[in-house]
Amino acid sequence: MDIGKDLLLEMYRAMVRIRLFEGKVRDLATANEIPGFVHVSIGEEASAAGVCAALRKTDRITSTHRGHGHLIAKGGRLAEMMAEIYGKRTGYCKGKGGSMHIVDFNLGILGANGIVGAGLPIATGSALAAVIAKRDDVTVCFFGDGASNEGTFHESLNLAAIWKLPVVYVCENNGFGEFTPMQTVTSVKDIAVRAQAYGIPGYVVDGNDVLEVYRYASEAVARARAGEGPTLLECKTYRWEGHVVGEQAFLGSGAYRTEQEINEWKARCPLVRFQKFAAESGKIDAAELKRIEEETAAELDAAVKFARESPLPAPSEVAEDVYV
Amino acid sequence: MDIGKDLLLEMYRAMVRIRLFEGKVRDLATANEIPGFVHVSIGEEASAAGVCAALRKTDRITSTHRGHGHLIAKGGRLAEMMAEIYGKRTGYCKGKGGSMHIVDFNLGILGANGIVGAGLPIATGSALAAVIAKRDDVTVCFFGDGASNEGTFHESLNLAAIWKLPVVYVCENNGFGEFTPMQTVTSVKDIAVRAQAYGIPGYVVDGNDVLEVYRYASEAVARARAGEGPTLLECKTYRWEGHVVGEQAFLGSGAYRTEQEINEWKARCPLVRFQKFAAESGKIDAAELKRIEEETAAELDAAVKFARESPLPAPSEVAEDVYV
Amino acid sequence: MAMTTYVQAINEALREEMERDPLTFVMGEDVVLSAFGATKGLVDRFGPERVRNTPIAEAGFVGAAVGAAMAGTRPICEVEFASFFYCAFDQVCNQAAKLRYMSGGQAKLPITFRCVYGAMGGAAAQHSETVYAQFLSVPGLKIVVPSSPSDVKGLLKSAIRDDNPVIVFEHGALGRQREEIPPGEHLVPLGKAAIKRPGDNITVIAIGAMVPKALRVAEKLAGENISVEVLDPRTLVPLDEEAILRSVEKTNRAIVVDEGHLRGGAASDIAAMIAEKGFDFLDGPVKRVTSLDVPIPFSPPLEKATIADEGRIEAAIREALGA
Amino acid sequence: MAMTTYVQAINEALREEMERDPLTFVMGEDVVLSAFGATKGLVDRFGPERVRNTPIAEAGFVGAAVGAAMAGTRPICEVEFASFFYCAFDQVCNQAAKLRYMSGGQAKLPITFRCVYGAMGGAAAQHSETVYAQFLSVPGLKIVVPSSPSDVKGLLKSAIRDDNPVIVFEHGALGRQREEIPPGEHLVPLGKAAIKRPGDNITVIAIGAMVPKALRVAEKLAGENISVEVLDPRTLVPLDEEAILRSVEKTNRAIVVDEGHLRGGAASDIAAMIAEKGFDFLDGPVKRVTSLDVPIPFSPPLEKATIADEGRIEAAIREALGA
Ligand SMILES: Cc1ncc(C[n+]2csc(CCOP(=O)(O)OP(=O)(O)O)c2C)c(N)n1
Ligand SMILES: Cc1ncc(C[n+]2csc(CCOP(=O)(O)OP(=O)(O)O)c2C)c(N)n1
Ligand SMILES: [Mg+2]
Ligand SMILES: [Mg+2]
Repeated sequence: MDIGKDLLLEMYRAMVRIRLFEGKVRDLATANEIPGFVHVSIGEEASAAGVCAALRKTDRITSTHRGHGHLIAKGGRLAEMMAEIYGKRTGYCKGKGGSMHIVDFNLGILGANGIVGAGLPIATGSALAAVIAKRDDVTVCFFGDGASNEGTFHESLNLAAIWKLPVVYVCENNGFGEFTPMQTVTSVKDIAVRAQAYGIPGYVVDGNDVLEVYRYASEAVARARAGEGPTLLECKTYRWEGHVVGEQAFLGSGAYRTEQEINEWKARCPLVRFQKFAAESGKIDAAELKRIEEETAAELDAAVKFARESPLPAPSEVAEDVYV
Repeated sequence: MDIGKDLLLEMYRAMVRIRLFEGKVRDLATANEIPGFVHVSIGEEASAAGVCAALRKTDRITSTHRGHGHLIAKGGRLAEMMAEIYGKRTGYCKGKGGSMHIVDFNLGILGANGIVGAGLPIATGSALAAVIAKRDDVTVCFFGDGASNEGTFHESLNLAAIWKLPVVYVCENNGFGEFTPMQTVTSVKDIAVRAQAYGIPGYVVDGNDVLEVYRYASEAVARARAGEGPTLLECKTYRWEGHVVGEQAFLGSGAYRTEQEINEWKARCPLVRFQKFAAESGKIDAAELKRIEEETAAELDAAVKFARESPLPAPSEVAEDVYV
Repeated sequence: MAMTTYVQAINEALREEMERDPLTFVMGEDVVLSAFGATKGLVDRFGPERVRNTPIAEAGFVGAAVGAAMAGTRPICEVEFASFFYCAFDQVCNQAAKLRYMSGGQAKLPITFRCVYGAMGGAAAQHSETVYAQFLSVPGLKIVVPSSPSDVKGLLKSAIRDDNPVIVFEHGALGRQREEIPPGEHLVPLGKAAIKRPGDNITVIAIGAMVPKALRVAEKLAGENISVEVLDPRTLVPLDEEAILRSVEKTNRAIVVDEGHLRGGAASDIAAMIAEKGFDFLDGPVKRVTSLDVPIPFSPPLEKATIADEGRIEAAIREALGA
Repeated sequence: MAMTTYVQAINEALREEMERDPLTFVMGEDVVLSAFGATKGLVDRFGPERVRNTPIAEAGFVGAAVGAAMAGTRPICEVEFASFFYCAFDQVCNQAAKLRYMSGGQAKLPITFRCVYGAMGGAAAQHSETVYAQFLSVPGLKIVVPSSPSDVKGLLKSAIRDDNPVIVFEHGALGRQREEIPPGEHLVPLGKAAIKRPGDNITVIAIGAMVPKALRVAEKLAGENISVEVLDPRTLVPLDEEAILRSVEKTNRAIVVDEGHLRGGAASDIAAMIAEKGFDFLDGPVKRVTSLDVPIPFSPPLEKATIADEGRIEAAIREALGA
């Protein structure tokens, strides 16, 4: 599969936007400028970027507590995301959601979600809606290795399989659920194996290689769109940061994984990998990548400024939006 | 594996006790002598009898809404079962439980259960208790093909696999969940395949052949007892009667399966099959089987008499047994 | 006008709303054949795409309804028995109820959940429960408890058209109750109580299957010149507080009758509201007549002793009136 | 005596009870490292057999606790945040709560569930909820809401020894609160309210994290010669109705303060009880001070506007007393 240059640059831009945005969010949360629990996905950018590059604007995604990356890759605007994370009225959810609950319906982003595994049935239902409404849109469900042990995983994949729903399940296996190593609580090494329990295709994907992710995702999305049913993709990856920003304060560092392990994965940085590909393939100029990085830095600065300068919601707004 | 004569007779007795008891319960429910929802397992006797023959008295089972057979095979007394189904004070649960909730703690029967799939985590926890208490007892979890689509199936098997718990999961696949054909709502033909999602052994078993059931169950129980972890057995079988006694009244007959299909399965009656084996192997005299049938008929008559003559609970008993 | 049963009324409501909007669809366990009859025949009219038997996987298909609603359809999702909702509480309480708010009003969740609740004779603890109290404390849901064929038709139709998640609790023992239903488009708005029988001496607020019981008691006491007003809130969320307080202002006495439990139940909720906002109207305590605080027992005499009944309603009225 | 934090008190209670009974064990998500610190270090003392990290599978491991309890052990099961209970409601409400009753008293379910509840600053709707109201209507459970280090230690120890399923709700914002705890065996019985501050003019019944807030308001109003009695029920089930009614009989005025919602909440439950059984003691309505009936919003000014606070407690007292 030959990937056109525009798409290559789009994927790189998505990864850079995620990397810079989340680095900033981490710093702001560390400085207590942002309230609440913040989970960042630095190191995992390729799966969000590669999968969303295979989607149309009218396609939909569901995401998780670690959702910034998915949202950005699906086109989420940094300013409204940042404003939401600050709890400002100009945020995507008027400050009512925060980091774990960002939604952009116009972009098909059905939402981050604070409940592990809850997005699986929701994505499945979103795919069902396409069938009912006779549309050809596809839904992607992002979730973690930890979530794959929730009952909703099982119920959803079974449902999607029997109804041949247009949904792609993307498990981002980063080796941990909170501070628990995946293999101590998960009965299989590869989550992809579980596809066999539903008679659907399941693949292990190098989650740090945006090109490989894109290829698998494109195929799965095409299958879904053609009415051939769901696919399970397992992107093997790693989060460089803690489960939640600030966890060292109560866990100490090195509590559940070694510096060495982290460094090994840092050596497999998805952005650097793409840069190498760009250079080696001769397809993209280093200057073009540089320009994307600079543009994104500027976009981010503007987003932070926007968020900082935006007003907080008024207490009276609290009662709005419970019911239609 | 050579099965001794005593055990053979014990299994036959269990099947006869189930067959006669449930036939009686069906008739009494049809005659409105018994209140509530009644589900019988006629035609499925071999799986209950074969599995429980592999258990010790100190081993435990969890059961389902269609639980009479499992309870009887584990040694449940017909009189107290019948009294419970009648709602009498002398019943196993003093009339508080009824057909769907019979329990006999002394026999390791943790209970029938009205919630599909609920027994799976409970059995898993019962097995965990053996580990915590450093005992070598084993727990068997009976459940249906329909229950295998519940999230609790997934969560339980994963838990048992990672902790190598002494539990055997016995799926009685009778082809239907209520009036819905299993294959229309289940993504695989064989539930046993799902064992692969947990890295544990899974086997398809002829659920109408009590000897085959016993052999697989013995092996699985031995594995569990030896600390080697859980096994999934799928007993293929069929219920001759409706999902719930009286369903023809609101569904009409032939609503979801044909007379022909039912008759084909009746031709594979587990009791007749055992009788043939007895005759062909020359191991057991027809008269011995006959005697078991007669003894059971007498036992059942006494049970019905006991149930009928027992007092109803007094209204004042309603407030007892909520808390210890 | 023909007499229609409660179950037929549900079936009619579903049919009419499915005719009206091609984005409505029904899903749940065995909705094709329909044990209780509520969805009977819908598959013949609307086809298997819009009438879907689900696997036994409540969190999965309830959550699928949530996703389908967010993605532009209007699911009608059946959970056979109210206590099976427990298997899907996360999708109802953490998702359906909260997604609109958490998204700052972006999400719209036009879902109707239907279930059978209540004691219906020997169904025991896991099939007889009244489960709406558990949802009262979950802002974002609407809770509907229709007490008659006409109400169930009109309320269910309103629920389906409502753009919020609504749970309709249908009592298992009301299925064959009959009533004339006004012909043509029959809608009953959510949030409007009904005075099912006017009276002057005392207000009996009765919920769901307790309404016909309260009416029978009122009829009986009328013979003794005790004039009982029977008020049916019809929807617990939103609650028509105004109608309740207006009635209590007139009668100065109130009793709340519910099949749910006493502790944390709907009767306590309404009683507390009256005691706070209508305190000055009251000439005596707000009595609650509810089922006992035990799981519903199987054996008929025990079940009878547990569930609120006419005898206890009558006794409470007499005690309140010193009559 | 040393000052102990709320979280340390939980840790001590767990340690002492695990020492006492080898059939106790702890399980839950990340109980080994323990994000909040409650189970910290237990694995070093008791080993990985008795301190078990579970998969993220609430129905599975909560149900496993049910099975383990029935099979003779005494599980202590942690559900990190109260709203994750929704994923396991069937196992709590249909199983743990009902199995003893349905089995005619054969089953014994000595399980202690622990969870963190309440608003703790920007955790938003799915991590800030007060979820005990949903369990009040489920007979068979006991519900404990400790408001101080000393109480949480003594109540948790009692909960662990109790042979029934007990859910202990630990407020996330109380973790670092400090208090002296009596040395030696310190047990607080379930079902006994505490008068946290005696007073004469009005009874403020406050639950969980509302207790310290009510105490601060009482202290402030003491300066104006308003004498507020602060009563902490400590356990919502069983509820010490006698202590509550005795206090109201003395003060003739009552306010119930809870972090849960108004509709269907614990405040409504207690208020209804007072309005029914203590009507003759009352000189005015039983006011309820609760959080607003909205999902808990993320943004700090919105969260603040939602949660019951000292300002609203004070205003309610003044209104009740016309002061
Ligand atoms: C139902 C539920 N249980 C527990 C949690 C607490 N929790 C938040 S994130 C997390 C770990 C999730 O692991 P995984 O699915 O692998 O995603 P990752 O954080 O690694 O991206 C847990 C246990 C939760 N939010 N929801
Ligand atoms: C959680 C739950 N959902 C639905 C039901 C209603 N119900 C009772 S039995 C049954 C079918 C169960 O099918 P299966 O597990 O195959 O067992 P079988 O009846 O065939 O023995 C259903 C859907 C229930 N009791 N509990
Ligand atoms: Mg992970
Ligand atoms: Mg079946």
